Amino acid sequence: MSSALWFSLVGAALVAIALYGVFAEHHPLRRLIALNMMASGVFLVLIGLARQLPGRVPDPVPHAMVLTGIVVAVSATAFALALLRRLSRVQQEEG
Amino acid sequence: MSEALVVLMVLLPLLLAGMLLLAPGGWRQRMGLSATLLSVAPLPPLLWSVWHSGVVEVALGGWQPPLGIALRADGLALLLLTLTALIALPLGLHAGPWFRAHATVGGRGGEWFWPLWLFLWSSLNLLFLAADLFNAYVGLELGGLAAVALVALGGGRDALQAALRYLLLALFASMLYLLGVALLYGAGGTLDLALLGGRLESGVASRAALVLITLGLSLKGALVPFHFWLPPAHATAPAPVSALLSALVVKAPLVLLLRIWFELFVPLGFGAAGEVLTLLGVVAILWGSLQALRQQRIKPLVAWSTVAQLGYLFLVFAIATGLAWSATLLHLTAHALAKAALFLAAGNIVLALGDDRLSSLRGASHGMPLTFFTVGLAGVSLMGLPPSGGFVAKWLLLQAALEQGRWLPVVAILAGSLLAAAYLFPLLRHALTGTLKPTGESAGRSLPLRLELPPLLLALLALLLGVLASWPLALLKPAMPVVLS
Amino acid sequence: MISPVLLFDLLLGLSLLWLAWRTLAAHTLFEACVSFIVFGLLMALSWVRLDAPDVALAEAAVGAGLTGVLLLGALERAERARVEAAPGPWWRRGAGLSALLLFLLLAAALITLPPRPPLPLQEALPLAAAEHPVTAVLLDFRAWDTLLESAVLVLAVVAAWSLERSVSPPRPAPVCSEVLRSLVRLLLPFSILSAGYLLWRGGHAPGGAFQAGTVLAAAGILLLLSDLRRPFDLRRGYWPLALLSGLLLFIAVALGTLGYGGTALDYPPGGGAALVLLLELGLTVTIALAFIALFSSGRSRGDE
Amino acid sequence: MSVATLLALSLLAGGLFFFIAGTLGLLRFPDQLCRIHALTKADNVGLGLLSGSLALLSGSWAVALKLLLIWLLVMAAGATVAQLVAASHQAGREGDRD
Repeated sequence: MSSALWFSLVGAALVAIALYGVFAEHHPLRRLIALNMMASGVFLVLIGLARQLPGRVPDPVPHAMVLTGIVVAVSATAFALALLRRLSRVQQEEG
Repeated sequence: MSEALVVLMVLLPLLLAGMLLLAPGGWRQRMGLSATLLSVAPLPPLLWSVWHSGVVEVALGGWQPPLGIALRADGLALLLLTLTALIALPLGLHAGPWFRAHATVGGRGGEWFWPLWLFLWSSLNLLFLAADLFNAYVGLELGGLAAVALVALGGGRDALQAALRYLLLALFASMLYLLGVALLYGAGGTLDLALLGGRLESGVASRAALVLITLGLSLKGALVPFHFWLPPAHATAPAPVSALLSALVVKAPLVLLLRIWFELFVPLGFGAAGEVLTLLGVVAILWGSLQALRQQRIKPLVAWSTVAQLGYLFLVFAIATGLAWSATLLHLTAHALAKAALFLAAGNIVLALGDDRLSSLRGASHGMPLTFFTVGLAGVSLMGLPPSGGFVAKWLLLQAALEQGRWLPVVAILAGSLLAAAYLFPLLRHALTGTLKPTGESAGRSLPLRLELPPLLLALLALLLGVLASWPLALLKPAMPVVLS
Repeated sequence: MISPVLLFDLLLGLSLLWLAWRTLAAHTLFEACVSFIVFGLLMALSWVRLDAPDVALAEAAVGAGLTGVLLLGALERAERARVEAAPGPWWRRGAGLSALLLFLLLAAALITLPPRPPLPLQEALPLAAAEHPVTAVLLDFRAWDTLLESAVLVLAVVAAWSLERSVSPPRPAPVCSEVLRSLVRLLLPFSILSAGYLLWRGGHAPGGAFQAGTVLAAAGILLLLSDLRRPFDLRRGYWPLALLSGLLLFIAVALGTLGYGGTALDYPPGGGAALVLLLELGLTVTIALAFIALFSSGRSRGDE
Repeated sequence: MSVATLLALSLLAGGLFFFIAGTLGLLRFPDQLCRIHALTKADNVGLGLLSGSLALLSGSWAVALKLLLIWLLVMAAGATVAQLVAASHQAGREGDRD
């Protein structure tokens, strides 16, 4: 087994574990962490695919996709945290 | 020239959103409508060009796929761009006064509504034009974030809770979609939809991609049983936002799914999996309608009606004919117009009465006859009565189902219409009978014309669509996927 | 005989899975956050093993660093949030079963994946506006994606701002130790230097706007945390213009190229490298300011 | 095998020893202050030895200089973090007493 395939499979397993987390957790922060983990799994699958070409240079397109994906994921995470903070505050005010 | 127009359809709203952000809060509200008008400007010439000389394709950066990203303005894309613009204009008229009316309560929503809506608009246009699967992913995320932020403008605990749930769901769905796209890239070596169609072979990877992409996009499209997030989000958002969400935001992932399904998966011979989607569509029509019947409040009723009406859009996956495809997109258009009208009208009623219980509607039609006339007109299209757009769409869909001998969809279409009549009737019955009993302090407030006219305009457009159905159908015909034509 | 390198990869993969499980099974939210940060560091190591140094740099800075700071920053509030009831045992079993099915499906798909036709990179790269392949994809072949990505960043900030009802200025950081301050004073010039280096390097080697932007953002966040810089409001003055600079520059270049040659983002011959550097500069500023804004939003005086 | 390689390998072994010892200390020591003690040893000495070894193996002055810089920066950061953790530990204990 090549290490590219191995990391792709680890990525698949991470997606599955994170999927369980998204469903089985109930705190929004934990769900958010699970979603970030799922993103990491998807990225691992992508980068694993980049290495599965003949030749020594990895395919740069999945790398670019993952870089875009990381920035999108952290933006969404930050907004979700802001939303969670706001919700918690409104809950506190309304008692 | 027409290539520039395609790019402008995405860039112009984005640029204007940036401009509005640089302006101080008060100016944003004043310039919002002008920004809306400007964003529509490239559409008429583009429509002209596609109508007369066919599909416009743009290879961005001068790099052809598989290396570069393409935008493709075909008839389908143009229909949806036009629909978005037709909803955006009355909405632009309505949103200003609506947010100003709410500013007295303490919300500062209006300042943020315009930039967020322009971001959303740009992402919708991008999704309709995208020919590249990863580009569509970025579009989905852009639109998802904007939609969630718009829901959160509602400000209350329920709105924030619904927004958070909606965001987590949207992120989850995008991840499933992206995973499917990763597998397709691994199998075909390109992200371009058209190129992928020629390269993909039937195998485990393409099957897994089918499952992941379909799951992800039907979660975003709120197909039963993935609809749970929709009613709270659409019911708690500010009225203009609810109208946008129900009319357009849930439709964009569906259009993407339709494209991917009929351009990639059906040619590979996976069409049989569509039976499941159609079955869920039937369940959605019945379940959504029954839930709408049970609602005691106005906006949740309208939101559940969206769940039901979205079900019709999934019937095409099993009735895979050209007629069903056209009818589905016509239904999408008719529903978008009628539902936008209904949500704006519902928002007006809640604003005027200060209460959103159906029982408080008693006699309310005397105070705002125009708004209730709108509710009636939108209802005609949602129920599928002639001569509305909803009628033509359902009629064609029925015809397609009968031609294929599909009895379950036939029953669902007919039952759906009857149920729609049943759940929309209370809205009018309460309003038209009895006299108004003032309940809240703002009860009986009369509405300015700028709030009452835009929904009426939208409802009239939904009605007019029935008479002018041959235009959208002619636009759609050349854009039909090869397997269907 | 397994080669030592493959053995290392096997161990690394297994530790990733173990940490993922630890993160989900953690008893407290704090534990979950810390496990997730460690997970991010191991992810960065995996990217290095997969010959993806660009991603490794971004992951170490954004994935582990910034996400960690954001998570820990929201912890106090998150712990106090009222949440829905925990799902029942049948729901958990269903979730476990779907996770297993998903893994089997993905594993089967990945193992049976046929070889794909390669991209025509050999012919295209010499014509691209950047030497380094990843930068060429990000800012030339697929620059349109990057334009929209800068829109996502700006949108996230706008969305976070739209949540705040009061416009009170950001809360000053709690009084912090003199030791931290001197470290920040020491690190600051290094941060700016390495951000500049990463940006300059991006044209021909791993690095670029993403990595440079996050390093700058980290420096800014440290500055705010250590109370060296008076908290400032990014919504006022020229800050919004700076925040939007990456997006606006990108749109300007797209419209400019549209007017010049008729195709958006098709750089004129000879001008590609300069335009790419300009875009990267704008992106760096936008990324840095967006992350600082996202970090400090919701921390205004009225909010905590 | 040259002298330089031998020296590099022994430095590497020394660095690994400090890291393993530090990790063991982190896991086995009874309280927070002792754990900080164990960790900083791994950071400072262990990383120093590793950097020295890698510098020797690379055979380039530029790389050696970069490794030295990394070591110095990590030491500064490690010392600060150790101080911060200890301070918050102290504050927590004083809070308990009140």
